[in-house]
Amino acid sequence: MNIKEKAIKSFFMENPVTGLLLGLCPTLATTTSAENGIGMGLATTFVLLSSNVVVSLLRNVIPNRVRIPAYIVVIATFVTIVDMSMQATLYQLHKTLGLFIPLIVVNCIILGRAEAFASKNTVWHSFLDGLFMGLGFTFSLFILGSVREILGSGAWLGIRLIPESWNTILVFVLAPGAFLSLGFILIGMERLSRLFERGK
Amino acid sequence: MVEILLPGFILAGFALISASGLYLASKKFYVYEDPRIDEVEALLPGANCGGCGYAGCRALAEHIVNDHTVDTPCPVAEPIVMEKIADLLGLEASVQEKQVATLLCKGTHENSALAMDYRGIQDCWAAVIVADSIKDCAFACLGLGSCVQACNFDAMRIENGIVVIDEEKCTGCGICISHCPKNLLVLRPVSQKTIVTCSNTDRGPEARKACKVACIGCMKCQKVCQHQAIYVEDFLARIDFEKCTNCGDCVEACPTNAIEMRGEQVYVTA
Amino acid sequence: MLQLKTFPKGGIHPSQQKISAQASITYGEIPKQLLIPVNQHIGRTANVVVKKNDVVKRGQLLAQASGFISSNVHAPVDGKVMKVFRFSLLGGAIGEVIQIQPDEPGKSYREVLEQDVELSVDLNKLTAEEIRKRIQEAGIVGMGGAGFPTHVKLSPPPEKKIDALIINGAECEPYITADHRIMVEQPAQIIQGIKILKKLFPEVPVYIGIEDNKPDALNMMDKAAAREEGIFVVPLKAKYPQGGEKQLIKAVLNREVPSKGLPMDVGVIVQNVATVLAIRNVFYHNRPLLERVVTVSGSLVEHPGNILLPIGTPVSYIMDKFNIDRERVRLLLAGGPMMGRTCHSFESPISKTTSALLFFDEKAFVQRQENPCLRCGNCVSVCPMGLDVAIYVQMVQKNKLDDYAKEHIMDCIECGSCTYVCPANRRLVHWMRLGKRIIKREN
Amino acid sequence: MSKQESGFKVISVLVLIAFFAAALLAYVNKITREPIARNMKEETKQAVRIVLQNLGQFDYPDDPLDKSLTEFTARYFTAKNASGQIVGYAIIVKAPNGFGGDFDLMVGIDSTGKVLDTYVLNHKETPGLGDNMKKEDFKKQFRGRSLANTRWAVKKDGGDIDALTAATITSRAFTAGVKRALTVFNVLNEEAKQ
Amino acid sequence: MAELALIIVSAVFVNNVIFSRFLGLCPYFGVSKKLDTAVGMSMAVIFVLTLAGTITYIVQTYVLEPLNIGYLQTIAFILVIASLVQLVEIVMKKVAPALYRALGIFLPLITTNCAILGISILAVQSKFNLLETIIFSFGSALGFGLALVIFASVREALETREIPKTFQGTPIAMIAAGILALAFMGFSGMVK
Amino acid sequence: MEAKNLLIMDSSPLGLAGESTRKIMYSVVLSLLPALGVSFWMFGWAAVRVVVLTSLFCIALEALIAKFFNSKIDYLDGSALVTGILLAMNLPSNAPWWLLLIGSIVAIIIGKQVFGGLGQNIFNPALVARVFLLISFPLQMTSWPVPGQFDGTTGATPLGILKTEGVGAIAKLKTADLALGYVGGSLGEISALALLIGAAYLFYKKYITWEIPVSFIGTVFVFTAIFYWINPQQYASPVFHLFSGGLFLGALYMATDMVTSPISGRAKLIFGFGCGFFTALIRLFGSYPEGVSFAILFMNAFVPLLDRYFPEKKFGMQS
Ligand SMILES: Cc1cc2nc3c(=O)[nH]c(=O)nc-3n(C[C@H](O)[C@H](O)[C@H](O)COP(=O)(O)O)c2cc1C
Ligand SMILES: Cc1cc2nc3c(=O)[nH]c(=O)nc-3n(C[C@H](O)[C@H](O)[C@H](O)COP(=O)(O)O)c2cc1C
Ligand SMILES: Cc1cc2nc3c(=O)[nH]c(=O)nc-3n(C[C@H](O)[C@H](O)[C@H](O)COP(=O)(O)O)c2cc1C
Ligand SMILES: Cc1cc2nc3c(=O)[nH]c(=O)nc-3n(C[C@H](O)[C@H](O)[C@H](O)CO)c2cc1C
Ligand code: SF4
Ligand code: SF4
Ligand code: SF4
Ligand code: SF4
Ligand code: FES
Repeated sequence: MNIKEKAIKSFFMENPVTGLLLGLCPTLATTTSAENGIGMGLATTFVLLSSNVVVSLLRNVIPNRVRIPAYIVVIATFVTIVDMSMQATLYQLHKTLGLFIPLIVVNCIILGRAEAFASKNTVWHSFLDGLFMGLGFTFSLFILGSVREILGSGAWLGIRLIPESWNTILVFVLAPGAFLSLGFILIGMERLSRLFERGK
Repeated sequence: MVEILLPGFILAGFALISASGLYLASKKFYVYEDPRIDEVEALLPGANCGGCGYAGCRALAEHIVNDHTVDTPCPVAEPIVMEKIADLLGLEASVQEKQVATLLCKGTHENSALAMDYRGIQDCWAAVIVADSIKDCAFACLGLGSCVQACNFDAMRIENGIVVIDEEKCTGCGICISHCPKNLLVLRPVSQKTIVTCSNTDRGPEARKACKVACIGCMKCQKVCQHQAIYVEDFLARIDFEKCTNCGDCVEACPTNAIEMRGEQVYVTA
Repeated sequence: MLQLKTFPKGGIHPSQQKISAQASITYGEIPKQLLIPVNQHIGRTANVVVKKNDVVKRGQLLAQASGFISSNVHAPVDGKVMKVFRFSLLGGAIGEVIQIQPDEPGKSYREVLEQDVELSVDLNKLTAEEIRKRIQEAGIVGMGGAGFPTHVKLSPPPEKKIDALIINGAECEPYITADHRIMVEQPAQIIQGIKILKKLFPEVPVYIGIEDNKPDALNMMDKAAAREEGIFVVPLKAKYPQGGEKQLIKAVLNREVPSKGLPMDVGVIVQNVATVLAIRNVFYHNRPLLERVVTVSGSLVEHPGNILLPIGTPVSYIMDKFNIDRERVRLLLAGGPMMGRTCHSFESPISKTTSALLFFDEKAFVQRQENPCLRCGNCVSVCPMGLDVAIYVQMVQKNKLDDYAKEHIMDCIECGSCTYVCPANRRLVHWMRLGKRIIKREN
Repeated sequence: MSKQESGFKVISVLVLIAFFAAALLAYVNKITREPIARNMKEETKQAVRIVLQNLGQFDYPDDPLDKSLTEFTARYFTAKNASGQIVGYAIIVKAPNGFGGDFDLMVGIDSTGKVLDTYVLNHKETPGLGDNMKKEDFKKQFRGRSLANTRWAVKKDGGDIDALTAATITSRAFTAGVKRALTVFNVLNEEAKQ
Repeated sequence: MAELALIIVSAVFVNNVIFSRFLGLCPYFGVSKKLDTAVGMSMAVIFVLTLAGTITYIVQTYVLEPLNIGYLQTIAFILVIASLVQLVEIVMKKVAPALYRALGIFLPLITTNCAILGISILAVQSKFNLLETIIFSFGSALGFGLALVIFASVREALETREIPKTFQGTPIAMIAAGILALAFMGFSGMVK
Repeated sequence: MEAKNLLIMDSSPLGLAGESTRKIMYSVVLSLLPALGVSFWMFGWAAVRVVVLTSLFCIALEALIAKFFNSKIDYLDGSALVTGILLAMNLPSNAPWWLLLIGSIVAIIIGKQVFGGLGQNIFNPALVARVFLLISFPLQMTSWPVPGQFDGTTGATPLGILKTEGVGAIAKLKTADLALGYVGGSLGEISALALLIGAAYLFYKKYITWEIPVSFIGTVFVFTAIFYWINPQQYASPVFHLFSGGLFLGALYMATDMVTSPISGRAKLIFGFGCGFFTALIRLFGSYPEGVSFAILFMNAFVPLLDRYFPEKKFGMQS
């Protein structure tokens, strides 16, 4: 498959969040800022990538009946590795993302990709799939994080955009704002997808 | 080394307990189910995300097998998966000639005038509640577009008081047919070019009064047809698609233009 | 004052407009031609038993009932069958009609009636079977609007014990005064009819329900009934749709006909006063159902009135008789403004169920643009059936009827109260009717 | 589909995978344990350095000590100068009843009982409101205050502390937290004197 | 007693799984299209979450902590939860087919619902004892159920409204959820 | 179609009672006049400014949407005006213009038009906006001008004082002052009496029914009374709760919004009870001083369920 096409697909049409509506919990919970969004996205990408590769490697060894538990164990292993290494290296970020790092295990995207793709494709393809799906995920987290940070804190990637004395719309860093922003972003992404589809 | 092996053994223990527990349980509590459900489920991603609207992959598999349909695609899986499932269940219908919906009426505003000033809900079914027909012809297309609403493929539009079907877009799904209160829509194979575009079963004079291009049941077409493909019943000509060769003789013979040749004339030699 | 009875839930008070209430029943002439609809009842279509050029006598069978739930149709005058064809009937339907050329057009119908001798009837000799048989033969159908064959109603299955008869003299619709005039002018005859019905259900009390906006009818019926055993006149507080049989039963007896049920499920039979009168004429004149009283009214009618006409009289005859300007008529209603149906041909004939013809110009028609529902609940609070109208209608519009709505939508009696009060001008009844259609189509 | 996999194979594959997974994790844990522990300590140490930075050179133990008073418990670091003299304390207390519950507050106090600086260790206050307590504007008013020279309450409650706008609750908790730290200081100071 | 009541109120309203903790959102949006399904799913979650909370508590206190292998928490919990759910499914299918038909179909969905793992981990982090853990898990699941059932009925009602085309489907669901989250903010601070 | 002398055909009935959406909405505006009058009197031109601006913003936004997206919208039908006025009545008179603009945008767009406009929204638009603003701008939304003083003095609402300073602090407030409006608060919550007069008119016109206000206010009274009875030192008296905050505004005008409340009488009673219960809960135990808006918004979400499980009583269900 053409890499560019694949990239566009996983960023828009088949974007895990806006296209497939999966992995919503980390999406909404960790996107109080663009930076957090990227952090979560990359952590997920790493797990997605590694587990895709390992699942693809093991795809002929694992008996069908236990494939789900087996995949879960594989995924959980990588999640724990991410968890520990982030704590060792990116301590502050790890603290903000908190509970949602271990919860990558149950992020539906990961198991879904392991099942739908990696268990049936070559290692290289699974690697690419993991990479792009992960980046697509990161992308939407980044967008959502940006919107919420700009509206809610008046800053972007930590850089203050409006004067200190101005008010920011606090809701956007809180729970309701997460849902509302995602609602509107979904529409934007849908529009973009259609644009790309027509462009093809 | 111990600090590495010990966790290994512990988790292996966990795995052993749960795996053998499940294994035994699945033996002991075995329940028969259509084995194809398992097969379909195996093809599905197993992400159990619920994205398809069913409660997990198995529920979708049950739906597919029990209702024998692949109408609900899995949002996670590649499209090929659904094809595979269709193959597995032999759902692929054998290749058939394309069918298109066809309106058996030519009662445009010119041909069959409006008989009233209908102001109710603009829907064919709503209109027949108020009056059997809103045009002079009791059998005419009402032109309020219940069928248009029903078509999922944007293949219909209303033009000059009757519905016009875009045969390119029409998929022959047939949904529109049951949505017409006047029963004016039928499916016909695209290669069938000759159509009686009338459904009026009144006697000739009344039919004529109601619509300029009505079939008056004069029998001329029946007489002229060499293939016994057209016959008049209840003062209305009808074509047997099996027998019709699209020769066009009846079209020539009809005094009221109630028979129509669609597109290029194609002669089929018997 | 005694609290007058009425049904408790819902209902409205539309402007009465009973402008023809004091106009005595007049008689028409035999028109130049009659169009007798073959189907004037609920049930199976009757079979036409005459053909072109047949000579028919007054009272002769034209169409024969095709089963139990079906009804005979007779020739109202002497004449010749011209043809049988399909034609627009009052109310928008298209159906078969028998065209008759009368032998004596222009003859006063009163004279025709006066030829019918008044027979003396010995109630004691009549058996129940005979009564039912003669009503059936006479082609009597409910004249209150629905046209349900009366002999069917009067033959409840044995497990349904009937313990009350209600005579419906409510006439709650605006404009219509036909039943009102009958009650004022022919109370004794109505009582005679009731007594025939009582033979079918001996010992069963009969209640005549009349709204308090017709004091003269109440008075006359009261007097006529006073001498009779077991016949009671029940004055009712005027409220629309009191005449709906379920509402009437609730008002008079405080019984609720169950959802999807029939009056006989609560031991009641309801008959309209005109129907009772028609039944009486079967026995006292040996006359099948040939004519009825029609109220002619509306803003274009200078002298509104009530007129007795042979069935099959075309609207155009009435327009001539009442001097109605054809050019100005834009709205022709068969029945009242709440439940009546619009008509689109002046040649359509009146039938056994035509209680009124109303003529209006453009002004009477409220051009309504449907606005979004406010969920104000007006429709729900006036619905006499307690339906959640607004909610069902939204479902119908989106084609998302759920089981609950499907269960109840069928109970709508199409009384029109909901549309009447909707501030958003929503065509609620029309949507409800559409909903019923959709459900029927699905089954 | 190979439907008839033997029970033994099914179970053993899973067990093996689990074994290797856990072993791998144990290995990673072994590598990361040190840095994580260091990170955790480092954070507190960083805080200690911040709240006591005005003291100049000082020295303090790696791990905090516990101190229980009747109403609450605290942890503290004792800062000593090169000559081993106590120059200040970094006291960790729970600030009670914040908007999002109790939160951990570190207060640096010099040997005379004056507040040097404060540091919020972790909290659940609202971003943009309660968490403005971390800002200099708010923090600076505490410097130099002692148990004696201040009425420890927000102005609204008749004290000396300017509350954060629209976050009185957080301000109250914060104030109470600093007051607790000062109380602990008093006890520690007494003990040290003895 | 009051403690336990507070845990419930907190889990249902104040720290609602959906609106405050952001857990289990995928099924929340996936299974809320129909009310009946939402009710079934809620029941299933209540059952499984309570059970899972209990078992993971046992695993944590009697295995992981004594052996000092807390880092295996994620992997051990998920393994236990996944097997547990499957075991329940198998047993229920045989023993109580009626119940299985009502609830069982939701069981597979639950494995990947992060509320289960999330709440189990949170219970451990909050240092609850066994009884508190059970109440906490049950309350959280109840909160999930409440949110899910209301939301499903709202979405069903939206089906009959004139939603502009652009917003139909998920966008309007998100916005409705956002407004519901606004309403839930009212409970904040009720329990610390 | 040219249909000059064709007869009109339509479904019955052909008569209409002559109610209209506009009539209802403008009656609501009319009924709000006494309360508006009181707030103009108390807060002066500042209050006029707030009301005029939100009304203009709301109508203008709807007009814009009508122009660019959906020509079917009738932006002068009065509903946008009602939303605007009711939003204003939920705001302090010193609210800056941008706050009013954001509030109007949230009310009209997020609260109403994304759902399809009039009648289609599940949640009360004015309350969506109010809660949105309350959460986003707690600073502006919790400093209330003191009535009768036009010098920009601000203070807390009685409920705010209760929440932050406890029962003792409110002892000096007189019930009569509360009912007449001599206490701090938003435009609409200061005079219960004026609101009652307006609502009586709506009640007379049958645009609102008794169920919601009575069960709402009654429930708040009962619950606060129970706690007052348990411990008057800690909880304020039920009378105080009745006349402070937006209880009357909420119960009479906002919970009764026909679009976002249930239809049948039984359902309305339950709806009102729910509103009252959660209001009391939030007031007594929550960290927000006032719970009316949250409670109504929360109960709005229950309306579809209530409509479904407590429908109108059907004819024919008497056995
Ligand atoms: C299919 C059908 C069967 C009926 N059967 C009976 C019956 O057995 N007994 C009876 O009293 N009425 C029967 N009715 C008549 C109804 O009770 C009612 O009188 C009729 O539908 C007209 O009602 P309306 O004029 O109130 O609309 C039946 C009606 C229908 C449509
Ligand atoms: C809304 C409504 C109003 C009605 N009003 C009357 C009425 O005023 N008078 C009447 O006789 N029948 C009225 N009917 C018809 C009665 O329900 C019932 O069909 C009739 O009284 C039965 O008697 P019949 O079979 O003799 O016509 C009305 C029906 C409906 C649905
Ligand atoms: C979303 C939201 C979050 C809030 N967070 C805090 C907070 O973190 N700390 C706080 O003290 N008050 C917070 N408040 C404000 C309180 O509810 C209360 O209004 C305030 O503390 C008392 O106000 P005052 O300072 O204006 O007297 C918050 C309010 C809202 C709307
Ligand atoms: C009695 C009554 C109360 C109303 N209350 C409100 C309200 O609280 N908030 C609001 O935005 N609109 C209110 N409206 C106006 C209108 O119903 C509202 O804008 C719709 O919710 C918009 O679809 C009210 C209307 C009426 C008739
Ligand atoms: S509904 Fe189906 S058959 Fe009818 S026109 Fe559309 S595509 Fe063709
Ligand atoms: S074909 Fe039938 S449904 Fe379609 S517009 Fe004509 S009458 Fe209506
Ligand atoms: S729903 Fe039917 S029964 Fe109810 S008021 Fe409307 S027309 Fe009458
Ligand atoms: S009367 Fe009209 S606006 Fe009111 S609820 Fe019924 S349909 Fe809606
Ligand atoms: S990410 Fe939480 S349920 Fe899907």
